[in-house]
Amino acid sequence: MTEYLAGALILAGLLFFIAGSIGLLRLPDMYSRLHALTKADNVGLGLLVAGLAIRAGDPLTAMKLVLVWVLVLGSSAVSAHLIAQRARHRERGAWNP
Amino acid sequence: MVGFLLVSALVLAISLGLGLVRVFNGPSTEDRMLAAQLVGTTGVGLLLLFDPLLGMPSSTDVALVLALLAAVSVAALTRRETGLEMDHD
Amino acid sequence: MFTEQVIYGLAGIGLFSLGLRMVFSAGALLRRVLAINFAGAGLFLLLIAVAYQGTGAVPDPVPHALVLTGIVVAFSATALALALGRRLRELSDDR
Amino acid sequence: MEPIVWMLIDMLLAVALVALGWASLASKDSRRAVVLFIGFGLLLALVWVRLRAPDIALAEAAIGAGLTGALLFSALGDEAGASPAGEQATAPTSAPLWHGVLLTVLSMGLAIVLGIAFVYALGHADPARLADEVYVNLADSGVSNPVTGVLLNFRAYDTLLELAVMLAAVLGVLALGPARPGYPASGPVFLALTRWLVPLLIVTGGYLLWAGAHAPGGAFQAGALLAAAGVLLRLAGDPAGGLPRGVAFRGLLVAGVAAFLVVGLAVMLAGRPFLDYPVNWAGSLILAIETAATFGIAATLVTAFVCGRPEQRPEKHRLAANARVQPRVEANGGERS
Repeated sequence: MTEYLAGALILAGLLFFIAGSIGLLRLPDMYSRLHALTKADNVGLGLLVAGLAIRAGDPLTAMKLVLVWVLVLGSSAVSAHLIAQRARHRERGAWNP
Repeated sequence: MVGFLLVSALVLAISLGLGLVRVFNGPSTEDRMLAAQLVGTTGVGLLLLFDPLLGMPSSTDVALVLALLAAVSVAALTRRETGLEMDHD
Repeated sequence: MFTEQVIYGLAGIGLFSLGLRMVFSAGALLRRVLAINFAGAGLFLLLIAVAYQGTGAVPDPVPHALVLTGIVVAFSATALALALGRRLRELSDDR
Repeated sequence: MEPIVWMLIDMLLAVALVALGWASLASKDSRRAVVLFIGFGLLLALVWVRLRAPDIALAEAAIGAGLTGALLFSALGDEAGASPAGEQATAPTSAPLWHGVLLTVLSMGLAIVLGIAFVYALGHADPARLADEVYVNLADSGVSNPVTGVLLNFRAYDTLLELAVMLAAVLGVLALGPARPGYPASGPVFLALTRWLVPLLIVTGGYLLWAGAHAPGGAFQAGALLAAAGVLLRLAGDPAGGLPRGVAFRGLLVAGVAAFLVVGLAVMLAGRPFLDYPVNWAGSLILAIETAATFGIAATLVTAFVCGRPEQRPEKHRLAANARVQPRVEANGGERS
C-alpha cells in the first residue's frame, strides 16, 4: 500500500518538474517564467521528497529529505526575488519607494 | 519499484536537459540564472533518487549541500560591490 | 570495462581537449581562465572514470583524493589568476 | 532494460557537460559564459555521485556550483558591466586564421589519441591496483573512509603540499593589492536567508568534518561549506566575510599547514618518520589535523573571494557591517542591488 502511495507521489512530482521545464521554455517573458517555475519545481520536489520519505520509512532519512526541501524552498524564493529585482532594476532604474 | 525509480530518474534528467535549453538561449542573464536555478532543483531531485538507486546514502548529503549553496551564485550575480556603477542612488 | 566508464571518460577527454584548445586562443582573460577550469574538470572526469569499478564495487580511492584536492586548488588558482587580471587592468588604466 | 535506461541518463549528462563547456567557451557574453559554467558545476556534482565519488561530489557541489560562480561574478564587476569595450581591451589583436585552424586540428588529434588510449587501457587493466594496497592497510590508518585515509595518512605529504600550494596562491592574491570593495548592506529578504543559512552551513560543515573519518566528508568539504558561509556574509554586507583581522587572520590562513607540520614533527620526536602516525593515535591525530585544516581552507577560500586582506576597509564599510547587526532598511532606501 505505502509502495503505491509513494509511487503516486513521485509520479505527481515528476509531472510538476516537467511542467516547470516546459513552462520555462514556452512562456513568453521572464516574469511569467519566474512566476510559473518557482512554483512548479518546488511543488515537484516537495512531492518527490514526500514519496521518497514514505518509501524510506526511516524517520531520520525522512527528516533529512524534508530539510533539503525546506532549504530549496527558501533559497529559490530568495533567488527569485533577487533575480526579479535585478531584471526590474536593469529595465527601469533603481527602486526608491 | 527500483525500475520505477530509475525511469523517474530518466524523466528528471530529460526535464533537466529541457531546463538547460533556457540556460543556453537566455536571452537575458536573469533568464539564464533562473533556468540554472531550475537545473539545480532538478539536480537535487535527481540526487535524491540516486540515493536508493545506487545505494549511496551520501547522495542525499550532496543534495543537501547543493540546496545550501543554491542561493550563493544568484546573490553574487545580483549584488553589486560599492563603488561600481549601477550602485549610485 | 563499464559503459558509464567509457561515456564519462570520453566526455572528460572531449572537455580536456576543448579547454586546452581555448586556453591558447586569443580571448579575454576570463574566457581563458574558464578554459583552464573546463580542461581541469575534463581531466578530473577522466581520472574518476578510470577509478570507477562498477555499481557494486568500491572505486579506487587514490584518484578520488587527488581530484578532491585538485578541485580546491583549482579554485585558489582561479582566484589568483583573476586577481592578476584585476591588477593588470588597474595598471593599464593608470597609464 | 535497466542498463539501457542508465545508459540514456549517462549519455544525457555527458552530452550536456560537453555542450555546456563548448557553449560557455564560445559565448561572446561573459555573463553567459559564467552562468553556463555554474550549470556545468551542478551537472558535474551529479556525475561524481553516479561514478561513486561522493567525497568529490560534496566538494564540487560547494565549490564548483557555488563558490566559483560567486568568484567569477564578482570578477565580472571589474569589466564595468561586462561591456564589449572592456572585453576588447583585454583581448590581444586577432591571430592569423591558420593559427586557430592548426590549434583545432591539434587538439582534436589529441582528443582522438587520448580516447583510443583510454579505451585500450580500460580493456587491458592491470588487476594489481594501488587501491588494493589502500584497502589492505585501511584498518591501520585510523579512519575507515578510504579517501580520508589516502589524504591524511597514506599520502599525507601530498595533502600537506597541496595546502601549501593553496596558501601560496592566496599569498599571491594578498600581494596583488587591496581587497575588493565590500557590498552595501543587503535588504531584508537576502538578510533573512543569510541568517538561516550561515548557522546551517556551519553545522553541516561540522557534520562533514566529523563524518569524514567513516563516511564521505572531511576537511576540504567542511572548509568549503564554512567558506560559503563567509561568502554569504560578505554578500550580505560584511566586507570581511566573517574573517577575523590581524594576527588571528594570519593564524587561520596557515592553520592547516601548521597543524600538519606540528603533528609531523611531533611524531619524529617519538622516533618515527615524518607524518608516520602511531596506529593507536592515528584517528585522533587525523581529526586534529583535519579540524585545523578545515579552518585554514575556509579562511583561504574566503580570502580568495575577498581578494585581499580583510582589515583594509574604509569607514563606509564599517557602517555597512554595523547595519548587518541591526538592519536599517529605511536608512538604506530599501534593498539595493
